[in-house]
Amino acid sequence: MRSPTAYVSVLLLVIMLTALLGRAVWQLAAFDSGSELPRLLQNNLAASGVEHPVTAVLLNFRSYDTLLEIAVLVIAAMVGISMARTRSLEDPELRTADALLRALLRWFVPLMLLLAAYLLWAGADRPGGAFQAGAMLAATGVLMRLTGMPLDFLRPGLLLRIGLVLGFALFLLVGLASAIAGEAFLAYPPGLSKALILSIETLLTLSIGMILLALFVSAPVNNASEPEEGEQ
Amino acid sequence: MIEWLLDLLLALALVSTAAAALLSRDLFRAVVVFIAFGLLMAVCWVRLQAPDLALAEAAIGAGLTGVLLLDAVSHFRRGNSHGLESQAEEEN
Amino acid sequence: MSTPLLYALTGVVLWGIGLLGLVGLRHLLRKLLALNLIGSATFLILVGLAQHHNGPDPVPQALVLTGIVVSIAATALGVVLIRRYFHLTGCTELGNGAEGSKEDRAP
Amino acid sequence: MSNWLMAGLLFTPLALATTSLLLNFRQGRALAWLGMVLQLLVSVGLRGLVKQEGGFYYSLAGWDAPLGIELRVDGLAVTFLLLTTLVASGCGIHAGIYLKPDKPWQRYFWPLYWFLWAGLNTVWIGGDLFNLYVGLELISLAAVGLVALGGQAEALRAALRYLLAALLGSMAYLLGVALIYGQFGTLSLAEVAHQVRLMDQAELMRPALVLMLVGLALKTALFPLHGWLPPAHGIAKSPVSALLSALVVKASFYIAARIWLEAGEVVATQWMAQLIGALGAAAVIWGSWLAWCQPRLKQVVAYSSVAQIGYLFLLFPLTFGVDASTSLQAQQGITLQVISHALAKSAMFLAAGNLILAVGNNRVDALAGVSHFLPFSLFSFGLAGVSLMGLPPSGGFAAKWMLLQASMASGQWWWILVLVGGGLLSAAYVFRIYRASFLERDEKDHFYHPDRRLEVVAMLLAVASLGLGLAGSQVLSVMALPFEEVQ
Repeated sequence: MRSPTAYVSVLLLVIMLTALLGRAVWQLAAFDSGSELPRLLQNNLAASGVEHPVTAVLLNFRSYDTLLEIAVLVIAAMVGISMARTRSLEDPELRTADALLRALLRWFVPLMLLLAAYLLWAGADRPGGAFQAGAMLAATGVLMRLTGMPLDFLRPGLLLRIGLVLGFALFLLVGLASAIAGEAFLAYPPGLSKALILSIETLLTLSIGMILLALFVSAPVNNASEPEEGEQ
Repeated sequence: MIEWLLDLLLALALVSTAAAALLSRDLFRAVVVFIAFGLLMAVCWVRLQAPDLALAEAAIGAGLTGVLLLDAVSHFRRGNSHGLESQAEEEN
Repeated sequence: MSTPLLYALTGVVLWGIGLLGLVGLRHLLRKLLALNLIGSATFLILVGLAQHHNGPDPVPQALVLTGIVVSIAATALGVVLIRRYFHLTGCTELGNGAEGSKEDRAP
Repeated sequence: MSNWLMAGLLFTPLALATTSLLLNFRQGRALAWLGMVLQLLVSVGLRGLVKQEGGFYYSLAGWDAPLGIELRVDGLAVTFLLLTTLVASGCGIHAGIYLKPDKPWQRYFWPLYWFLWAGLNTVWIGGDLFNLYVGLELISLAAVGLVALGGQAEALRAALRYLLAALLGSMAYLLGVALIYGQFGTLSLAEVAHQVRLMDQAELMRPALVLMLVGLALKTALFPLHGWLPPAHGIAKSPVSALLSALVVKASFYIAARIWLEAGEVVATQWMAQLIGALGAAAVIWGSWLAWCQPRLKQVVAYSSVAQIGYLFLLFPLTFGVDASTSLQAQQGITLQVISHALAKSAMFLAAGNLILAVGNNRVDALAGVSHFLPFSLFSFGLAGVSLMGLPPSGGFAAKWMLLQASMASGQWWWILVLVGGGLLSAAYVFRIYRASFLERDEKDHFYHPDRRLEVVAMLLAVASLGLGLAGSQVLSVMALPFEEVQ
């Protein structure tokens, strides 16, 4: 429907823009910024409560970003379950009859849960953390769902909604508590950083796993106009 | 030198999978290629000494995004094959 | 040319590809794919350019981790909307003709 | 004191979002009233604080920039916080009555509303480029969710267009941030502004500036990137449309303006400034013309937003390469324009919603006869229209008057044509609605009469936009509150 000339002109335009962008990156690469941020980060790492710098940035130095990012996730999950329609949780086409797969899964699921727990725990001093662990948790859930295991806790209802915001709520309360104690918003009291970061991460892992899984499970499967609600 | 060549190869692979993911006629294949792209990105992050990102990219970028998209694609197919009218019946 | 810079420049090329896809493709799921490519491209440039100067830098890495989570949220939201839209209308494209892709393209 | 106020400002909306997710629509509404009062107290308190002690940087989590995230609380930010409290409360009160609580998905309205509010607060006081990106995404996703809520096909289509445009805009912005981080090694806007003035190769920042401006212009729906706005704002529920038009598009504009005022003078060129101004001018003309052509009432109002957003972009040429007093005048004019448009447009959308509720139809020609039976809502619509046209004594007039003076002082007379022409065109589309509603049909009152409170909210906002012209100097005095540079 669109004419070939339009295609060609768009193509040329994008190539030109890409070239300009490439030139900009090239020029910036030749220019030394002399940033002192990495050094600053190293100097303050000890005070952050965790040894892994990425976790320190995410949950201490720039924790407000992370807080808002969880909010973004919660929004997506909310819109997702607001569109969820009744029978999505008992989709018969999803149930596998393969006995071998089911048997395999019996071993696989605990293993994956263990891996998620490891990732969470590792986050304090080496790569890993709440997001990776949460994603692992969600992946486990996806596998369970694909083999037709019941996931009743994902039924839209109060319980699901509490699960979605659990991590976020704890994060927020810690932020408020530190502000009331006279520190800045979201500042951890000295000495408690590590404990607080770990407990926030644990609940975040659960919530993130649940959010991602809810988004997968609640994807609309039919055109029913009234969504189901667990309780009214 | 050999490392640099590997990087170059990886960069080329990224670009070509990206192009293939968009150009592929079949949506299902496009998504599969996209998942491959996500995995290559994870390797990229390893090369950039960002293991956290590698983990996250493999789990979230490739894994979960891929599952979501694959699920959607298979759904479109089912919707197309046995039609929307059958679903209208289910409503009653 | 350093390794990070190579990846940053790869990111530039990926941006171009993603932008072309977003403008040129009609299927909504493909548009979403293209947006994800653009996201990955941006992250590559962010980390690559910073690490070209500083060596391994945890700050942009943390930013990208945030960015990845934001983009899965946006993608998942998009998929839910597309699926619901498909069920109601049977369409997987926006609007009719050029109307649908106006927002992506500067005339 | 500042600690308590900041905690209240950041905590309240997020906490309310979380809590209202666990409640149903009615309970959420009761909670929302509490939240509005809290936000009002906090923002008035912050104004008092800034007035007393001057603006300040607030380091979140106790880490100073560049390691941590800093927030910048100054007169302009406080102005926008107050505006948000006013307009969002109005829309929230209206929504509480307007939306039907029996639909199960309505329970998600309040959480989305509060997340949106949290994002807006973040943007007004944001001082960190990446944090602004996250704030923008929070706003966009909440807004998309609000548009899609209820899940009708048309709404979904509009929401999807909105989502794609918003994501592309954010990515362009983030790419700009990536380049800036590569160049300066910091994300603090103040630090970037400081460094770029000392640097001899300032033009290296130009690509980043262009990318950020383009991305933000897409999110603000500047012509010709406005295609996503009219469907989204036209199809959403009226209080949601009001919120989106009045506040959401302003958030991305606000960031663009802040970056421009900090770095534009050194980095940009006259050519760029004039181009952005010209696009704004085209938006004014084209948007007004399309508004005049629309068959549906809410589409008229939505296209009018496209036009009114155009005026905002006159900021760019009017602050580039001019002397300080002219630049300040332009900034004040634009601030007044933002405020008056926010008030007028929210009033207009809410009034339009009431009218649609009354006639049961979104078409302009269905309004015939409504003037007899719903004069109150129609009057609010008209008052808001007066402000959009820029007639005295409205806020729109005060804003345009200042922009007019700034154009003259900087010798850029061509913008005067836009200011006058845009006013005439907006008069045309407002009168078109009026003419349609004064047409006689039959003398029977076959209209549904909406709740009186719905009409009162719209009227209050309309009166506020009208009265802004009289109180312009007081409003601008908040913006001019002193800022104590800590660094």
